[in-house]
Formats: sequence, structure tokens, C-alpha cells
Amino acid sequence: MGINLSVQLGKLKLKNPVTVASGCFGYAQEMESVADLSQIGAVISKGLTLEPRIGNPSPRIVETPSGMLNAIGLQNDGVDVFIKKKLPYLKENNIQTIANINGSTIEEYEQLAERLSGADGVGALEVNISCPNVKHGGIEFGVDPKACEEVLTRIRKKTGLTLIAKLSPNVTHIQEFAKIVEGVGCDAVSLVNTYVGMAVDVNKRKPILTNITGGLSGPAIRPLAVRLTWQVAQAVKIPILGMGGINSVQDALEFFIVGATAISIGTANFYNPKLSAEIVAGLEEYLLKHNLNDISQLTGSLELNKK
Amino acid sequence: MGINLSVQLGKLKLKNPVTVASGCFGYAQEMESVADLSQIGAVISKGLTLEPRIGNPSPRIVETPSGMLNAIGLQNDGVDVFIKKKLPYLKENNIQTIANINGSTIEEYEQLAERLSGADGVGALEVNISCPNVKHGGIEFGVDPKACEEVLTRIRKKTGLTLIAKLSPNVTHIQEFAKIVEGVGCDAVSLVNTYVGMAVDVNKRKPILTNITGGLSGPAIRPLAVRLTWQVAQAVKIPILGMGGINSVQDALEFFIVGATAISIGTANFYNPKLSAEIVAGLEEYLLKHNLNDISQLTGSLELNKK
Amino acid sequence: MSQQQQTVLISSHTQIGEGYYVVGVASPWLAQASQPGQFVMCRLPNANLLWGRAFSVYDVVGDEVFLLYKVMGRGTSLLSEKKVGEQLEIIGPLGNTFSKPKPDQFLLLVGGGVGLPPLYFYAKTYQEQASQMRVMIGARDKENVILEEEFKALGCQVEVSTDDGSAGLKGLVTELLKKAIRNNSKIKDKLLIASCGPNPMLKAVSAIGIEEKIPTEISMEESMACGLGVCIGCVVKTHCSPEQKEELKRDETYTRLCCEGPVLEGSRVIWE
Amino acid sequence: MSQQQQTVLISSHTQIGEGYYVVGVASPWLAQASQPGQFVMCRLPNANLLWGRAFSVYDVVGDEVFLLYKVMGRGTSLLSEKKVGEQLEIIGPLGNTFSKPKPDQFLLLVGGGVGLPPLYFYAKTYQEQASQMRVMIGARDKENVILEEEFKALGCQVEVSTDDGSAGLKGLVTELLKKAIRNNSKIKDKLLIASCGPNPMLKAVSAIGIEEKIPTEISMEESMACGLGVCIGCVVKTHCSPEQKEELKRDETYTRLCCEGPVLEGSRVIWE
Ligand SMILES: Cc1cc2nc3c(=O)[nH]c(=O)nc-3n(C[C@H](O)[C@H](O)[C@H](O)COP(=O)(O)OP(=O)(O)OC[C@H]3O[C@@H](n4cnc5c(N)ncnc54)[C@H](O)[C@@H]3O)c2cc1C
Ligand SMILES: Cc1cc2nc3c(=O)[nH]c(=O)nc-3n(C[C@H](O)[C@H](O)[C@H](O)COP(=O)(O)OP(=O)(O)OC[C@H]3O[C@@H](n4cnc5c(N)ncnc54)[C@H](O)[C@@H]3O)c2cc1C
Ligand SMILES: Cc1cc2nc3c(=O)[nH]c(=O)nc-3n(C[C@H](O)[C@H](O)[C@H](O)COP(=O)(O)O)c2cc1C
Ligand SMILES: Cc1cc2nc3c(=O)[nH]c(=O)nc-3n(C[C@H](O)[C@H](O)[C@H](O)COP(=O)(O)O)c2cc1C
Ligand code: FES
Ligand code: FES
Repeated sequence: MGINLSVQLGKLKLKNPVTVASGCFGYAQEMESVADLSQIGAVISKGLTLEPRIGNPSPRIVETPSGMLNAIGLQNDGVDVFIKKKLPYLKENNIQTIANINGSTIEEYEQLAERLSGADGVGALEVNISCPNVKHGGIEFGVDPKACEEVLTRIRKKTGLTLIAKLSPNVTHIQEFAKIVEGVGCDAVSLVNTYVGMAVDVNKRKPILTNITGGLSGPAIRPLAVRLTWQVAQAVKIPILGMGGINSVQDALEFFIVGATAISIGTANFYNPKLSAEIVAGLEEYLLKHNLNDISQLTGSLELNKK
Repeated sequence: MGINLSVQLGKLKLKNPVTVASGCFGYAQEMESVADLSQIGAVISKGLTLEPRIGNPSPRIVETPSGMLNAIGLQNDGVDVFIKKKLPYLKENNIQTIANINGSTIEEYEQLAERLSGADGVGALEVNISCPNVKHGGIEFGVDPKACEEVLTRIRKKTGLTLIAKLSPNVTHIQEFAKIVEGVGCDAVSLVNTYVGMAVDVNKRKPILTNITGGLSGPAIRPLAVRLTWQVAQAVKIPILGMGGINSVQDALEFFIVGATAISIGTANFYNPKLSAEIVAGLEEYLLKHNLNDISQLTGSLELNKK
Repeated sequence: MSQQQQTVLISSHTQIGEGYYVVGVASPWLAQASQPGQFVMCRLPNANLLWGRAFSVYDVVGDEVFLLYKVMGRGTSLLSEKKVGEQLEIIGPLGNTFSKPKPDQFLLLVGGGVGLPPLYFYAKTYQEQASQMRVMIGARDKENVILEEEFKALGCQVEVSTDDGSAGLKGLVTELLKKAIRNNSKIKDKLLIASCGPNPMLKAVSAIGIEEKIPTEISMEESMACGLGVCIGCVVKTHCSPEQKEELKRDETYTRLCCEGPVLEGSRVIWE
Repeated sequence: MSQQQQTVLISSHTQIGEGYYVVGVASPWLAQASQPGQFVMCRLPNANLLWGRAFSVYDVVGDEVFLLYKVMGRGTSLLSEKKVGEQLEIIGPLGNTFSKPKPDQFLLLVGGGVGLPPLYFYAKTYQEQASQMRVMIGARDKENVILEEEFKALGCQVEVSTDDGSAGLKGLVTELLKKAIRNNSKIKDKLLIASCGPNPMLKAVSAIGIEEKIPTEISMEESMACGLGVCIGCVVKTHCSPEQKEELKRDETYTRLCCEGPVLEGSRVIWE
């Protein structure tokens, strides 16, 4: 009997639960020569905005212990160029695509949702309410429960697509936000986006990033992301797309076990573009070894120590 | 002309600004053969409680990428044993001592403050309102502004010693807490305590830590701690004792530059007990090289990029 | 307190079995100070590991100290790739020691896997008493039986048991221990058990020690961050000593293996 | 798109000056695919570094690809400790290339420090034109003048300038460039400048190119996380091309050095 790796996020069916995270895989074409695109459950696009954005000045990235800071500032060519120039490649190559959307106002989010809902080849929307690197919008919606509720309610009305809200980890009680996401009718919740951090050039006594602060990602944050995924899994019933520092099959397993239905690989793509394929193979191997035949048996299978 | 490394935290004068963090240096005596105790600005004691505590069952610690999780659970022999058995050694060896206090109720904090204020050899109190590993008290006081204000106000009334409040990084707006600390009359603020995280044994599908979650420390969190230190420096005027992942002279410099008056070394003591002495020497060298003669010239010297 | 932190050079590095290696480091200090049962924290410079790893002192020859390890995870796997002449950061010697046997005592040494190296150093340190030592080696299979010849060369009696019967007795090493106690029932009050190996083995050995009223010292393992007694991460639950009882106002406490151990009286341990 | 991710073995590793090293790796793929101006991302397995490091292809001989690097920080310092036979993780070849010179063109190659290796590979690739190449090496001091003999061996004319005058002209390499342009004023429309080195040098070289209306290609550096065009971390500000202007509705944009560069038309760059 075969192993079933396919999972369901709202209406969206993924052939396997291993996706690549927004901003960390371009629009897939860039990676075709180094990654096996056919092995990826879904590609989440770089964050899209209504109008083209050129992003922040260099330096935008810094390496940190087992992690990196980025302050890209959502550089992208805008949703229209995405639909016209990037989506066709993804469609032709049968790559399941989730569009990551970013507004500075609620209206922008609404328009993005509308335009992408009409575009052929978009499987779901991931609403980024947690980008720490832009002046307006972004994280504001992700750290204020009221703003979060309003923006998601309004987007929900504009799209019939599977709607995933991406949470910021920079909050005291993430469960509160997860419950809002569920309450307004989103199909799934994804977490975590990056943690706000900072690095200093000690000789110049200036921030290394021109933007001063940036978002921390990579293996360094994994224990934090696993804990938040576990907490959100206690709080809501909608599926969780878990991410943050996944760097190996074992890391991916941690997220499933604490409650993720699917996972996303971010920073690790930069130095190991083959990781998603490795994880797909590794999950299958793990399930076989542990006499399981469906990845859903792993989701939330954490057993708490008796005391 | 000599270089001045001494700093002032409230009434407490430190001969240099390099302290060792609570829970990461025992009561100093344990480290006498591997560290140069005479080089340390102050030793912050392991977290003290009113009654002896045996802490959490093993496993209590896990290594993570560039970091570690701990869920010690404040194992300590209680404040009385500290005063009777540990303090004399510290006094005899002229080691400036800061006592780290932990209560499960406000009354316990008050009693701890009273007893330690009467003890000879305690230079300051660091109030831990941010321990993530105990059932009652601890972090509750550090993530709820009301509780934070009340506990600190009451402790302030009980002690004339320099009072330092240690903040939790697990909050949305740390500035809010820093302002409370300043508002109730604390002399200084220290940050960060550990970030709540979790690790899973994927073969057993159980949490590795018996306590399920633990606190993340070490180089992994440094960019986050630097950013919080910088934010708190914008928000308050009282001195900041900065910490989180300091692993080298350069790391220490980052904290001073963003606004710390003194720093604390935690996890790095475990694998490099000589680090504090190395940093003291390194600070002096840096000041010399940059034509500065007082460490206070470094504090908050960050220059923002013009845009 | 006499531990030191040192950067040392690897002076030899040999594979001695499937996954087992012996690494030698040059350190007059460590060579001179190490006592049987003690260990070192060993850190690989610039590797992507935070902590050092604990390894028992396995042998000392002149200024060279030898550690015997099995490749288990990332740390030991990276260590196995290190070449002669490369550096290690060492803190040690750490922890307490096995008790010095009295001249008329008879030692029953029960070990498994990488629990054997400290027992070897123990036996070698008191080699003049080797004829009063019986070493029992327990292992999963033949491939995991190590140091058999080395113990024999010291002059100890050696017996082996394996789970699959591929070497020695098929069964548990505690069977050998029980037999050894029976065979030496005349000198039962002279017997001393020392054991190091996986927890289930130590638990069973301790139970036998308690039942037979034979003093039993076990050397235990827990994850260690510092090895110096300051992180309080490496604990096992134990009964309180009388003084502790009074001070802590309770019967049980957590004891740090890195400084109050790794060697504990078996009867002190509360198995969780 | 023809880059690959490979684990390769170090086939040679030589120090060639104070802090300068040449490392050779065996990779038929890379040897065959690499073009002048391209680079690789090079990662050290198990080191405590997250990203690979970018190094230009310096030379190709048979199946061996050579990188020339200077020890700057942690990555290059760890790399310098790697021995022949050890592994590196390589992604490459990456980025665009210097333009193939037309047979009648005369090349002015202006380089500094670790900007010289890609220029060397450029010169070597079109060695049949070496007599139409003038190489200008700028450096702080004599110790940082590298590859002078190697360029001569290719048949190029070589000049040196140093800040302190310890070798060649005392002054900036742009003085040499200006002089070379003056000396070749008769064939000014056949001149082509290619430059790689520190940003101030590239900025000055670009300004000369613009002023003298000589096509100028510069190879730039920024921190890179991926090298593949997906992190958008490695950008410099540039004027928009006509199509970009229309698409982005603005005049300026940020251009990724790892895939749209590292070689850019000097006049495109907006120096921040
Ligand atoms: C006092 C003491 C003496 C020891 N002596 C020896 C010896 O002589 N030879 C030998 O081969 N091994 C010995 N060990 C066990 C050895 O420390 C572990 O096998 C080793 O840490 C595993 O590291 P790793 O990086 O390969 O495994 P990983 O699984 O990658 O390690 C991850 C983490 O878990 C910890 N860990 C994993 N297994 C153990 C374990 N069994 N005990 C303690 N911590 C563990 C590691 O320290 C590390 O922090 C000793 C342990 C202790 C506490
Ligand atoms: C396209 C390209 C080609 C290059 N070719 C060469 C070459 O042939 N030989 C050579 O010696 N160097 C070359 N460099 C520079 C080389 O990548 C850096 O010197 C190297 O990354 C420094 O790494 P480190 O770990 O030693 O320094 P660290 O300071 O420890 O590095 C910290 C971080 O900063 C980045 N960084 C630091 N300096 C630079 C820099 N100058 N450029 C880009 N990133 C930097 C590193 O990638 C790393 O992420 C090239 C850079 C680029 C972008
Ligand atoms: C360079 C970079 C760019 C990113 N851009 C986006 C983005 O546009 N939209 C978004 O929702 N998240 C973005 N992220 C966040 C990632 O999608 C992911 O949530 C985060 O990096 C944590 O996962 P990781 O640790 O595996 O990288 C970006 C991350 C990085 C490192
Ligand atoms: C093992 C361990 C025990 C700790 N115990 C305490 C404690 O008792 N009281 C306290 O305020 N902080 C405690 N901390 C937090 C540290 O003092 C410090 O705030 C934190 O570890 C961040 O610094 P670092 O990254 O340099 O370790 C502990 C940290 C560790 C790793
Ligand atoms: S390992 Fe830190 S107290 Fe034992
Ligand atoms: S290095 Fe990632 S886009 Fe260029």
C-alpha cells in the first residue's frame, strides 16, 4: 500500500506537504536548474504588491549565527507583471502556486485578492500581514488584533480562493491572532514570518542594514517557530502551514508532529536548493519506518510526557 | 591618560561593564579555576527563590542551532542558603554581586527583596519577571503590563538597593514594559531573558524537554536582543544591562553601541569561561583604537544612516 | 578545583571498531590531573555546534590523554573527521572519581559500550589489584564488544554477554553480575561494584547492588552544557543526604552529574 | 540556466601571498561551463556559517577550476584551513560574463585585489588578443599586487600603481587608466574597459568611461545569500532599461548582482 503525502489546505490540494516559502524561491524559474521543481508541493511567490516596488537600498541582508537578517522591502514588479510574466511558467510546469500578497492599506489587499482570484493558475492566497521591512502596512496588521481582523474579513469577502493568513511571531500571544484568522473564515494559517532583529557594524557604529532592522530567519529561529506552531495548533482547527528554520528532514518532522499540516522551506533554499526534494523523500521514508501510511497521521501526533 | 571602563547602575558602581548573567555562572566559585574572577564587573547570581526549589526533571537542556533551550525551573537552595553559604565567598573575593530574585507571588518578591537588602555583600537586585520555565509567577509578571507595574512598585518600596528589572523578550512592545520599569523608579533595566522555544524528539514524537517548552539563549538570539536593546534605549533614560547571545568582543560592542551601559554574558560561559575577561580586554583595545577614553562614550553611539 | 580550559592538539586518532574511535591529545596538565571516572568537555573549534561534548578519560600515557568514543550524532561524527595536528578545545578534568579500592576488595566492573572507557582507566589506575577485578562487558552484538583484550592485558578476568549471542553469553550482562556475586559469596563483604553504560543497565546493576548489599558506584550520562556545575542542566533525581534534607526541607533533589557525579552511589539514584 | 549544485573535492590549495590563496577544485562540469566574469557560491560543510561565499572563477585547467581569494573574515579564514581532499559545496557557474571582445578591440583591464582573478580569466579566455590588452593593477602596497607575472605570461602589457609607491606608480590606478586612454587616443573607438575591484575604484573607472565615451564593464560585489536571484539581497541601484521603465513606471531600480550582474555597464550604476 502506498504512502499518502497529499494534504488539503482549504480547497487547495497539494500533492505533498512541502512548499517553498515566500521570498525564498523567487518565482520558481530561477531555481529550475538546481532544484527539482516537480517534487515541490507548492511554490509560494515572492511577496506581491499592487504597484511595482523597488525595495530598500543595500545592504539588505546580513548573515548571523545560524540565521540571516533581511530587509528586502518587498522588491517586486507588481501583481500585473506577476500575472503576465511569472504565472504562465508556473502553470505550464504544473507547479502549484500560492500568491503571497502585501498591501499598505486594506484597499490594496482587497484589490490584490480580486486580481489574483481572476488569474488562471493561482491556487491560493497567502496574506502577509507580518512583513517587518516596509513602512506602511505589513507587520502593523499582524501585531494589532483589530487591524488583523479587519483586513482579513475584508479580503475574505473578495476571494473564493483558499485563503491563508501569515502570522507574525513578534507578538505576546500568537493564539489570539490565530483565532482571529479562523474566526473570519480563513482556510489556513501560516507561521512564522521573520523575527525583527538588528546588526551593527561596530567599526562604523552604524546599523549594517540600511533599513536599520530586518527580519531574522533560518535555523536560529526554529525552536521558536516550533513552539508557536504547537501553540497555534492548540488554539485553532484550521490547517497550519508551518515554517521557520527548516533545514533537514528532522526539522520538518518537528513541525508536523507539533501540528502542521504542511511546511514551508525558506532560507535553506539559498544554500541547499534541493532540500525540498530531500524532505519529500525523507518524509516518505520516515512514515514507512514508523508504519504510517498517511502524512496526516503525523500532524499533531505529539505525545506529552506524563508527569 | 587611562581608559575608564567603570559604569554606574543606579547606586551601584561596577569596575567594568562586563557582568555574567543569572543562571550562567553559578555563584562564581564553581568557575574560579577556569575563569579570571577578578576581571568580572559583577556576578549575577543564579535565580533565587524564597524556599529551596529542586527544579524540573531531566532533560532540562537541548542544544539548538547556535543556541540552547533550557528549562531548569529555577533549581536553587533558597535565599537563606545563598546568604549563608554563597555570599561569603563572593564578598571575600571582592566580587561585586547582583542577586537575581524570583517569586511566584508579589509577597515572595517583597520578602526576597527585604532579606537580601539586609544581607552584607549584595550590590543590587535583579528582578526576574521573565522566567519562562516555572508554573507560577516568572514570565506572567513580564508579559502583563499591569502585573509588571504592581510587582515592581511593591518591590521598590522594600529595598534601597539598586533595583534592576529583567524584561522578557516574548512581548509585542517591549518599550511599554521598559517605561513601566522606569516609571516605578527602578534604577536600571536588563534584557533579554530567554525566548520561549521547543524541541521535539522526532522518533519518540515527544518534547525533548520534560517541561515541554524552554528558554532559547545563545548566539542565535543576538540579533533579536540587539534590536530590543536599541528599542528600549529609545524609550527610557535609565541605564540598560544588555544581554543575549554575546559570544565575542564584537558582539559586546553591538550592545553598547545601540545603548547598553553594561552587558551580561550568559550561555557563552558554558563553553568559554574566559570570555568575560577577553571582552574586558577587547573593550579597552577598541576604545584605544577609536580614540575614546570612557566606555560611556560608546553607549548609544549608534549613528543612523542618512536616507 | 583543578580543571583548566586548554586548546590541545590531536596527537593520534585511530578507528578501533565499527563506529568506535580513540583520539589522543597532548596535554601534560590533563595527563597529570586526570583521575578514573573523570571526563572532559571537548569542543570542535568553528564547528556548527554550541556545546562541547563529554568524554571520559579512557587512558593516559605520558603526556597524552586518550578518549574513546562512538559516533552517535553530529558532534562525534565531526570529531571522527578531525586529523592529527588539528585542534580541540578541552575543559577538564571534570567530575568526581570512582573510589580507590581497598587492598582486599574485589572489584566487579560492569560496562557497556562507551561506558567501558572510564572502567578501563579505573582498572588501569589500580592495576596492581587487577587480579581482584572481574570485568563484565555487555553489548548488543559482537561488533559492540570493545576493550575485551585491553582489560585482559591488564590482568583482569573478562566476561562478555551479548543480546544476540554473537559473543559470550546470550543475554544480559546483569546475569553475569549475579553469577559473579554468587561465585564470590564467601567474600561478599569485600565486593565492590562499579558500572558505566546505558541507563537500563545501570538501573539493573544498582538494584542488584541494593539487594545484595554490595556498595555500587555507577557513572551516569546526561546532556551537559557546561560540565562545570553552573547550568544545572545535567541532573538526575536522587535521595537527599541528611544535610541536604535539612537544608532543602525535602527528601529528594536533583543532583548535577558533571560535578556531584558522574559517579554516584547506585542507591542514591531515583530512577524516573 | 546551467548552474549546478555539487560537492567537490579540493585538488590543490596554495598560498600565493600575504593572505592570498588559490584553491583548486575538481569539477568537469564547472570547468566546462564557466565563462569569464562568472562566479561560484562556495560553502564549507559543517562550518558555523550559513551562506556560501562568492568567488570568481580565476582559472580553468582541464577539469580543475581555480579560485583565488584573500582572507577577509570568517569564511575565507576557515576556507584557508581546508586541506587537499576535503570537500566544498559549490553552486555555479553563476552570473553573467564580460563581453567577448571584437577582434579589433583593445582592452583596458583595471583591477584591484581580489578583483583581479575574474580579469585574469577574461584575459586568458581571449588570450589570442592578449597583445591588445593592457592590464592596470592598483593596490595599497607591494604586498597586495597579485597576478602581475601571470598577466605578463599571457602576453598582456601590465602596469602597477600603489597607494604608497612601494611598487609601480605612486597613486591611483585611474591615473594609469587616463594615461592609457590618452596614449591610445587614435583608437579610442576601439577601446573597451573592464574593471573589477573595490567600489571607489569602480566608481572612478565608470566616471572615466562615461566621460571618455568608452564602453565600460564593471564587476561588482555585494553580500549574497543565494547567488541564484531569489533572495534579492545583492542589489545595486541602476537606471532602468527602457522596458523596465515601462514595466516599473519609474527611472531607477535595484538590480541583482548575482544574476543580472555581477558585470554591469558602468553607466547603468547609480552610486549610493
Ligand atoms: C560524563 C560523560 C562521559 C561520557 N563519556 C563518553 C565516552 O567516553 N565516550 C563516548 O563515546 N561517549 C561518552 N559520553 C557520551 C557522549 O558525550 C555523547 O555520546 C555525545 O555527546 C554525543 O554527541 P553527538 O554530538 O555525537 O550526538 P548528538 O545527538 O548530535 O548530540 C546532541 C546533544 O545531545 C547530547 N547527548 C547526546 N547523547 C548523549 C549522551 N549519551 N550523554 C550525554 N549527552 C548526550 C550531546 O552532548 C549534545 O548536546 C559521555 C557522556 C557523559 C555525560
Ligand atoms: C560576485 C562576487 C565575486 C567575488 N569574487 C571573489 C574572489 O574571486 N576572491 C575573493 O577573495 N573574494 C571574492 N569576492 C568577495 C568574497 O565573496 C568576500 O570576500 C567573502 O565573502 C568574505 O567572506 P568572509 O566570510 O571571509 O568574510 P566575513 O566578513 O566574515 O563575511 C560576512 C558576510 O559578509 C559577506 N561579505 C563580506 N565581504 C564581502 C564582499 N567583499 N563581497 C561580498 N560579500 C561580502 C560574506 O559573503 C558573508 O556573508 C567576491 C564577491 C562577489 C559578490
Ligand atoms: C530574503 C527573504 C525574503 C522574504 N520575503 C518574504 C515575502 O515577500 N513575503 C513573506 O510573507 N515572507 C517573506 N519572507 C519570510 C519567509 O517566507 C519565511 O516566513 C521566513 O523566512 C521563515 O522561514 P525560514 O526560517 O525557513 O526562512 C522572506 C524571508 C527571507 C529570508
Ligand atoms: C541555563 C540557564 C539558566 C538561566 N537561569 C536564569 C535565572 O535563574 N534567572 C534569570 O533571570 N535568567 C536566567 N537565564 C537567562 C540568562 O540570564 C540570560 O538572560 C539569557 O540566557 C540570554 O543571554 P545569553 O544568550 O547570553 O545566554 C538562564 C539562562 C540559561 C541558559
Ligand atoms: S553540565 Fe552544566 S551543571 Fe552540569
Ligand atoms: S544573492 Fe540572492 S538574489 Fe542575488
